[in-house]
Amino acid sequence: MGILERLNGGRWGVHPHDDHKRPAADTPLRVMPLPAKLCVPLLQHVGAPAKPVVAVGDSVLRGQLIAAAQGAVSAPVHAPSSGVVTAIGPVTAPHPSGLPFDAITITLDGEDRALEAAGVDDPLALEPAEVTRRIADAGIVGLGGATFPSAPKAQLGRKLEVQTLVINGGECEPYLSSDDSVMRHRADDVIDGVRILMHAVGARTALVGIEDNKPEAIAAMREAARAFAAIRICPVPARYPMGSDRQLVEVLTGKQVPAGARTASIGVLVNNVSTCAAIHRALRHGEALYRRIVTVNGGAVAAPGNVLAPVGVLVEDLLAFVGLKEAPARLVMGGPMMGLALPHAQVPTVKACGGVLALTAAEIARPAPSACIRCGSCVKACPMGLQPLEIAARVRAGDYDGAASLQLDDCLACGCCAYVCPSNLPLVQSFQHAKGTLWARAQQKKRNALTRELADARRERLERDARERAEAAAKRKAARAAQQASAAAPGGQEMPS
Amino acid sequence: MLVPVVILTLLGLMLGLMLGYAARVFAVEGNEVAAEIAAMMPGTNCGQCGLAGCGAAADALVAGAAPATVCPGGGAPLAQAIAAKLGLTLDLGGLADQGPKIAEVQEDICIGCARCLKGCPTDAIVGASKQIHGVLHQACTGCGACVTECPTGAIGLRPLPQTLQDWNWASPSFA
Amino acid sequence: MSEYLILLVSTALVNNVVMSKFLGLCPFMGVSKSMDSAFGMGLATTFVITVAVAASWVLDYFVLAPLGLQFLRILTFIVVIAATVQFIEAVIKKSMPALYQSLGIFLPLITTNCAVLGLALLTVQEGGSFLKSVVYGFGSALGFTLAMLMFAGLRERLALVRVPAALDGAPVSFILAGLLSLAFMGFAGLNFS
Amino acid sequence: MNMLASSALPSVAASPHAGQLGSVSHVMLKVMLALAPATACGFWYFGWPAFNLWLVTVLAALAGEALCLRLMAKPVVPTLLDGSALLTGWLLAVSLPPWAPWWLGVIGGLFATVIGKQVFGGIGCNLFNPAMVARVALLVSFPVVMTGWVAPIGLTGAQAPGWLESLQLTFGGSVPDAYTSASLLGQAKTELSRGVSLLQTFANGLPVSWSGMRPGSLGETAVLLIAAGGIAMMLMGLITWHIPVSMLLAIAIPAAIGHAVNPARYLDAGAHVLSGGAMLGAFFIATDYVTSPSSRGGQLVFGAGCGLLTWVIRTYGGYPEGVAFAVLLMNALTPVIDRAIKPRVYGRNWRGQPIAPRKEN
Repeated sequence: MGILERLNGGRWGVHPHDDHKRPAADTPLRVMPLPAKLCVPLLQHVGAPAKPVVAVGDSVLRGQLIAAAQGAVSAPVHAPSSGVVTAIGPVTAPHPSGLPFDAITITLDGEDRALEAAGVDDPLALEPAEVTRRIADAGIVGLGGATFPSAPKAQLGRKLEVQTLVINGGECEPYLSSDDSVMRHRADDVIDGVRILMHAVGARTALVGIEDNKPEAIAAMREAARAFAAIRICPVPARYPMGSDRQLVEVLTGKQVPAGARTASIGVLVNNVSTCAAIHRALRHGEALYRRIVTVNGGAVAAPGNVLAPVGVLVEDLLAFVGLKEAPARLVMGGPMMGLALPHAQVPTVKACGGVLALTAAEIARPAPSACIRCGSCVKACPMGLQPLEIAARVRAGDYDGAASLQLDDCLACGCCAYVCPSNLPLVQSFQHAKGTLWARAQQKKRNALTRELADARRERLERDARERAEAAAKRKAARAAQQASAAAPGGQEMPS
Repeated sequence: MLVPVVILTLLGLMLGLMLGYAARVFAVEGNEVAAEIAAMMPGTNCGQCGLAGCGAAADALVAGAAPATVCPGGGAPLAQAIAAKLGLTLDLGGLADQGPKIAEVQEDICIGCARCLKGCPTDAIVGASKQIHGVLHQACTGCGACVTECPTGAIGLRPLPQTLQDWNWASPSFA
Repeated sequence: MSEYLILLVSTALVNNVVMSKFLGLCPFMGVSKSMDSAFGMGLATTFVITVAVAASWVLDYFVLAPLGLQFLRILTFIVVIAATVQFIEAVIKKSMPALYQSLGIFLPLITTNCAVLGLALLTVQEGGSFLKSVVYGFGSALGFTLAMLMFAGLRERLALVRVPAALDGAPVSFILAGLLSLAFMGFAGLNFS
Repeated sequence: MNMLASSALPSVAASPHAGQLGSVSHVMLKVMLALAPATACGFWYFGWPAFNLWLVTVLAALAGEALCLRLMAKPVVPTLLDGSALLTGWLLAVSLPPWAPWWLGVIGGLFATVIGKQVFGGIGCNLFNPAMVARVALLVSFPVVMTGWVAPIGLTGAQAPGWLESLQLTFGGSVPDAYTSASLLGQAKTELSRGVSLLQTFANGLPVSWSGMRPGSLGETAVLLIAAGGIAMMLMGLITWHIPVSMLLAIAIPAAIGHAVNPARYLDAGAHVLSGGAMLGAFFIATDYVTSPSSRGGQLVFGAGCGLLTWVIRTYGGYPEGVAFAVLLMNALTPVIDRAIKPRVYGRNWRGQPIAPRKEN
């Protein structure tokens, strides 16, 4: 950072002084041996959970569809290896709450028998719709963490005539190097995936943004992209959260994404490098997304590095493979800035899990929070230009609407504010709490609207029923009276009661 | 003595006329606040508050005869919205420990008498005579009307199960 | 022209009606919990003061003074003020219901806001021209609005911090008002000659 | 796998799981480091009495803080160690006349931390700059003592009082007339009010210099060291240029215009910027985090307001110096500024609405 910039308070984001990416990033890629069982979650994406198409007791093969997509935004799930389905039901989710979610548990037979899979020799000759269909069938979702299913995203891009693809090789989180590893070892796959995606979307150019702290990846990708003029490799400054789509888009294209809108609204579609590699495998080799490269890192790990692991492997098994040198004080899925703390190690990984961290007490140590001194460090650090200190003050006072009026919705939960805070305030937790509370309120409002509708409908129905009954009764009475009258007229006698 | 009296009388007359005219031009009808609050309420007229329906509760709120937490069905969010609207101080103590609840039918006791169906203000219970009844989670307000209707005690209220979607971080303890 | 400008600045800042004359403390303490309602109150009071000062001047100059009825000032002025406030209330209730809600009882109480009557009496006593009196009243009212806005902003921020329980509420507000007054003492003796 | 027993994971906390491990006391310590050279220079100019006063004031500020914390049953030592009360006392001390009697420092120090800060809830909760609250309260209550300046005669000069003598000066009687002298701003104000034009008063040139060797408080004399400390704070990333620059410009520009129009009535820009608390105020007082706006735009407005009010009070007001008043007045306006000027949020315009999508062609 130059002196002038420093006097001006610096730019957004933080520069973690030690990104802890090496030596893990430099170790050779390892393939994890098959564990005894896998728990493949049904909801690994944004949207509706997949619906199981196998039953307990069924034998499955590697690559076999075990749960189908449901609805427009969803993704199917495939078996990562061969074995027998032993349970379909709740397992602990990789989430701090420790709450369960549904998963298909497969006890592996160790033979790893694969389903016959057929790729296409020239995916670029296929109709874009066919490419998208194959991406959907392979269960590919955004692997950078957003987990939006890739096929509907590509469709959206085609519909909005997106011209530019931004390929996210930012991987700005400390400790993580799985995308780095993909770019170093599978640069050709990534570039091929980018070309297939460009074909599917109809985009003319692709900008691959890679943080400049990954020179090996940049070199490998440049080499791979040499033949394709439409694909440009763009080194970007290493600054967290460069890997956030909005920030990367601004750095690469100079345009900001309007608040509350998707990048497609400004003609840009962002995809992760690992997603592109997965698209390549899906189209060329017919391979569904059931395994990925996971960074296992952290002070408690004996042999940190990148591991090719099946989706749904238990964190416990993953850590057993790399070994622990001491008891971790915290397990995190994802990076240290945005990752989720795990309640215990018996949780499965998901498609978007780029890293598992076993952190020591020293690594997570933070002094006790003290009062906010309004120093404004968080304002400088916030990549969205928010005022975390003002929002946090309102949340603390229980003024959630006041927090929302300061655009709490735009918060990425990137953690820059909490990272730089000299008072060590738990800002992210405070914002997440406020967002959750506001969401719950909105839900309650919707619910109230629904019940009000139902109650009104019921009241109307009851009134109608009563009216109809009354009318019927009146009719009967009238009929009886008429009968009476007709009976009385000739005889002049009273009806026997 | 006469002059001041005349002057004051004239002054009063003039200003009175002006105000009379203003009152006609800027007239406002009815109590809009009560109507707005009634619109915020669940509108099920479930009677849990002990008042005759949501409209009555809104009137009581505006009159200051009921606390902001009067509506159990609306829960804490509604109480907060009402308090903000009326500028009341809010004591959520009574509400906080309860949390949202929904009705649940114990299938082994249910005799399928269908009485609860009639009692439910939101038609949240499905079933027919001689059949086991079920509760629609989305529609149930947890008002408890069905509980009193049930002759066998098969219906009870239970807390809404927590899911990954509605789980929330606790408010951090700030220094 | 510059004379009026100096008068405006002097009445708004130097002889601030709240901070150095200590008039209008009732709404200053009462309606200063949020900047929105404080600003609304300030604007309403500004309108009332300006109209009341003008009307009082006219009343005094053309009716009371020629007839030697100065002893009726308080009585007649308060009637004029009350009528103006009633008028304002009707307008706000119709056009800005949210502001009407937030001002609550303090809106009709503008009638008894001593700043209004005080300014009406002061301007008449000063014996300036009509325009000067109106500028005097308007400037003071702006000063009132400024003080209200400042104080409400401070109190809004106060609501976000942890004031010791013993001082929370009115006590700390009074201390705050004292400190604000201390700051306004910087304008003491301001003289643009 | 016993290393992964669930009891081995005591904490499930929200992200981030990393941090810079900074602390409030680090921040305060850096500010004090930046302030130290100018203070030391002040001691050198004004001798032992100045040091005594500084010590008494700082101790009183600490005592006031400790007393309040004790009364509220809050932990005393950890809070005192954050350094904020020390810094408050320090800033107050360097704004007082260096040879002022001990009780001035004690009253000021106590007032600063008790009324200026702890009443509102302690660090981060105060709405006015505590040191300036105390300074203004002292100025209003004891105007004579607060404007009794002395000429800088050095720590070791022939006339300079020794350490024992200095104790007598601080804790005993009043400052002997032989030492007293007027500050530039005070002199200008007094002479102007007597009808003497500035040209006449300062016929031999203005007594301002960058060395700061002239009557004044500790913090207003060594302007170069103050400015150097301020720039050091900017380089350390503690403050940005917005408040200091806008404040100094807002003093200098009206001063320059006034001086050009009527040099007999208005001091020039250099005299304004280099004298009084302008420099200290711009770099150390107005930049107080708690009481200044958090957005850059707001900081520019805040600084400009401080500067302009300072010049207005100095030039037209009843007090010779206006920095403290100006800062307090702008402190009071800070919530209003913060509300009016917010930083532009990514993907939104200044008014907070989403920007229009701009497609690539």
